[in-house]
Amino acid sequence: MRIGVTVFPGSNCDRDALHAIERAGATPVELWHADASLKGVDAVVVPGGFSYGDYLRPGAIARFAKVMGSLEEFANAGGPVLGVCNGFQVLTEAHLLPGALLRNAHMRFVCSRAPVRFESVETPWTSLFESGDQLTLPVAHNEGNYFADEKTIAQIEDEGRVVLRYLENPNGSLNDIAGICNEGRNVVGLMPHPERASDPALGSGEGLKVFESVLSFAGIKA
Amino acid sequence: MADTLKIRVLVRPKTGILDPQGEAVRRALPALGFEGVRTVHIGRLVEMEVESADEVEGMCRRLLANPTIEEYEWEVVR
Amino acid sequence: MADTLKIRVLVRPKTGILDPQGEAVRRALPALGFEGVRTVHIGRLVEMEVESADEVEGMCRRLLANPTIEEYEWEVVR
Amino acid sequence: MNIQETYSSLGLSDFEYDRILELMGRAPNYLELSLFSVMWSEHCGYKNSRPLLGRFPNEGPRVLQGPGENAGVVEVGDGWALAFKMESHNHPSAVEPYEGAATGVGGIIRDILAMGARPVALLNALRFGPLTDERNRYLFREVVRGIGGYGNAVGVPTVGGEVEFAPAYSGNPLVNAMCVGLVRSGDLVRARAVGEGNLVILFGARTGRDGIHGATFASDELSEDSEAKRPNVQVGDPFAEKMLIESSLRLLEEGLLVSLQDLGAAGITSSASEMAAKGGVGIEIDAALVPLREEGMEPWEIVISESQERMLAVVEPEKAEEVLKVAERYELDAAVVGRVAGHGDLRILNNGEVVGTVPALHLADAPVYKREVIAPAYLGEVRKLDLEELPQPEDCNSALLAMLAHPNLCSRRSVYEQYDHQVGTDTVVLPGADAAVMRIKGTSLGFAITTDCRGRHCYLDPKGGGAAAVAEAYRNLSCVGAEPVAVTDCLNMGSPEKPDTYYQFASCIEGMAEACESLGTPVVSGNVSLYNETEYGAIYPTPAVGMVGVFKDVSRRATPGIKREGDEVLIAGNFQPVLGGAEYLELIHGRVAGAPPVPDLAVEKAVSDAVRRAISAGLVDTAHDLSGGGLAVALAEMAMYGGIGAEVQVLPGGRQDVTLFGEVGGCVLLAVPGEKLGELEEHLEGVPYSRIGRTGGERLSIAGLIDARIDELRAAYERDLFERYAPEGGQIG
Ligand SMILES: Nc1ncnc2c1ncn2[C@@H]1O[C@H](COP(=O)(O)OP(=O)(O)O)[C@@H](O)[C@H]1O
Ligand SMILES: [Mg+2]
Repeated sequence: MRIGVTVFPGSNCDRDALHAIERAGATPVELWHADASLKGVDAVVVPGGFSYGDYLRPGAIARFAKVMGSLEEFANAGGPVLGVCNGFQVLTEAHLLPGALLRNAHMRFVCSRAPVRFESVETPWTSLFESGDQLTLPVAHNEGNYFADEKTIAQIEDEGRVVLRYLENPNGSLNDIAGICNEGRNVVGLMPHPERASDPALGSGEGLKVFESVLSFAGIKA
Repeated sequence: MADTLKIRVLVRPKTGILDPQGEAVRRALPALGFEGVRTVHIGRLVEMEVESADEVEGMCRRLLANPTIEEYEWEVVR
Repeated sequence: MADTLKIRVLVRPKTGILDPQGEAVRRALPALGFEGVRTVHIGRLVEMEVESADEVEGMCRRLLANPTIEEYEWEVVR
Repeated sequence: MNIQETYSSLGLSDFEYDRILELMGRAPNYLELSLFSVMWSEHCGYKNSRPLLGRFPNEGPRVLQGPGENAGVVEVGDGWALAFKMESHNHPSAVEPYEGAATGVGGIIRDILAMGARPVALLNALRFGPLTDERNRYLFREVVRGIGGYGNAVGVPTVGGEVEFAPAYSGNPLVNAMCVGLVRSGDLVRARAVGEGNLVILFGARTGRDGIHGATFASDELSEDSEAKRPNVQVGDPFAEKMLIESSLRLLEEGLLVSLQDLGAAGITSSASEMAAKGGVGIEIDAALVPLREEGMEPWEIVISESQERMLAVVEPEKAEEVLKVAERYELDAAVVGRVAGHGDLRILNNGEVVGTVPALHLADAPVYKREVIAPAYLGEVRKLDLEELPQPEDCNSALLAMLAHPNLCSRRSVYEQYDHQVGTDTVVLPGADAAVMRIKGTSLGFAITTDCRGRHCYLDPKGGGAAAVAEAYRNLSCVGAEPVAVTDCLNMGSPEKPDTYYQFASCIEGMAEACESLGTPVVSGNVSLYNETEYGAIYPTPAVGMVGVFKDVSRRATPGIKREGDEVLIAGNFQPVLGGAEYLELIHGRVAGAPPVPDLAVEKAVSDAVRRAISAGLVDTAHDLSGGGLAVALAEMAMYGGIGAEVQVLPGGRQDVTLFGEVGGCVLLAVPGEKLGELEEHLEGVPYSRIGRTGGERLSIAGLIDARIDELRAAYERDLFERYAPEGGQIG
């Protein structure tokens, strides 16, 4: 299986994502932002970082990149897409996911390990987890405070589209939301960084299951 | 620069949207000895020199503001 | 709200001081399909409701703008 | 302005001007004078420090590059090498803390990049005045935000550092940033221009009027009119820096560059003249070819501008096109701005017309000032300490809690949580331990990094304090299990023109050099920051030490947190604490006085080496050195980090507060399972040690004097250094 990782100017978790994908047993493929081709990948990760310096708003400029047009088509056709941190922000700016990520309520960048619970696991990126699974995932962001209007929140809650919830909210996020998916459930955005918890040498390997999930979802044994 | 227009765009958080920055400033003011400030909201100021104003509305809608959380207004200032 | 004034403060990078945000947006625009934008500068918009305008100048200087690298202007809009 | 007024306004003395006349054989024009002024500033020319720095040992079996390049380089193994350096940004941070700190981080990253290494870790050593003062709180908050704002965005993890507060730093904060880069030793790059006819390419951000005469500014005392004299403040652009990192590494990987150099203080002038001097060639720069951000800049402004996020490369003419393309791919401006010439001059042109010519060697050859080293009178006074005058605490428990809650000893979590310390997925030991530990992906290798220095100690005993800083760094690396290899430093001092400060400066260096020799850790790079003075006086002499160590097997390591119930607790080292210069003395009794312990370097080395061997052998995974706050604070930290308590009984006689809170070098606490005790004791043969207790439970109790629950300790220790005071004043970010 080939999993692509988009690289925007200012992405900085791209190499970490590529590494985690390789550890999960898939073939990592770099997708340069100015290149429209998705190179025939089977799934795409939009990694963390500060695309375009987070200038204007995180993700605001990146979403116009050439690669994003193809990514939208890929997503609309049901292809598995995962946005992590800045990737989540990019996907909301591109309207592939609802809502927006506001400045952390306490106004500080926060880098820590957040206890989280998996809620809905019927997505390609979470299929190896059980609903209710708890684990601790690294977070590192300045704008992780999930917001959507009341109607949208009610809708994603009702439709079981909250994928991940904080057990201790690090940023003021509505309903403690740490991750959501789209209606088709193939596009997932996570504020925590599973790729940073994908190697026991760093203290935790449980995040690797996110990448293994997409392999297993595609019918490939991890 | 000949024939450019100066455009000013004001982008602000929509009413009802959490504005952590504005909140932080409002809370800080009394400690600095500034009383009597009821509300503070913080947004973005974008100033551009453009060749024509035709595309400004589109830029605001698609790029400079995020309609989910922000509203904007713009004007030609020169 | 009775007898409050609405104040608008515009804060922008001083001329000559690097404005990385404005510069990055300007560079990115053509690739996003927006042509003909010569310069972009990004600053801050602060809107407040205050009981009196007496202290606005002080607030700008001490908190709302960083006089080392930013300049500001303010007005009563209502 | 007459000529004398002109050169004085540029910071040159009569003596220096005469020397320029002599070297040039004619009167320089304004542009040429500007070149001398920036290159002969203390910051670039090391006028007051060069003779002293010669005292440092620079060689060792693992050293691939010592001082003289953009960064020092040491070998790790398997063809991997580490480039590292530390640098100050004190003056800019005093004026504009967010941008000052941010551009400090940016500058040190480019030094590492110029060696051809990928920057993989950042640290910072910070000093501020007490947080009771509003300006200090503002400086502290904004400096931390600036470091995070820049480091987080460029994607280099900030994995360690230190923060201390003391009145001596009020109004003159210290902001020292250190960067470590990883490189294949065969791929090292050096900043030497060669090949007549090769082209000089400038790439990165455009050039503006930023920081013109910044180097001269940094070489002056801070005073009331610093505000007015201030050059245009430099604003950092981490996004451009990230592109600079990726494009430079790509250019090197594709073999497109002959040499590479960052632009720091004094901009193009310093980079080009250094490259020329090192290569024994000349460089011609045409100012009109430099991509500009502002209109109407004069050639002299262009060549000394300190605009950030730029690099200079020497390129063979046929590869120039390709280089420009790579820069464009990364959204950077790039232009051919000059060429390497056969003459040995730095020649500045404007549209092809020569506007200034100075031999590069002359610019690199700033005059050297040797001064007499005279012991200051204050030392006799401050070192007096009569213990009889100090009442013992009525309640040692509350004294401990008060110390744990003090900004100098409390948790740094509220600082390092603002730094992304995990990006890159190589940080094996996160902030909070004795040293940061990083792995090298795809190997079993790793490395550890620490920064250390106690200003108060150096103030009370400059030579001993200098040695103690090196010894502490050596101990910290050993406590995580790394083999200490080499040192970078940042010597923060007051005005060298004042005899007291010059003595401190020279003595700190002497102490550091002796320690580096005894411990076998040469100095491979560093930086000097002088004139750290305000109208209230000079800072404490603060020679920050950055030390790097290596692991053959990074999985064999230790951290301070207690891991298990029932471990034996041991203390290794000569445990003879004293109150002279101790945190306790200042925090509880408000005194900065006495004679701090003088490091016994032989014992230091024996203890640290034994501890490291025990860790490498897989016997010990819990180790912590005794440092600020003494035994009680060290044990409390071990209990809090691990969430497991301890009971410690055995204590030597003497005053209780001295035993609990006194400080001493060369001591390490270890916790080890009973079944491994015998083997550990074999490793400790030849070094003093004793068994002092056992881990377990939810309390820390020490000989009936201290008895506190871990959550009580945490309630004091885990305070937010910003929450109580912020936000207020300044930028709202
Ligand atoms: N205190 C010091 N100890 C050891 N080396 C030093 C010290 N100060 C400066 N150096 C060395 O002198 C050279 C010039 O330093 P600096 O001007 O800071 O370099 P750069 O211009 O690359 O930033 C570097 O090689 C640096 O490592
Ligand atoms: Mg350099």
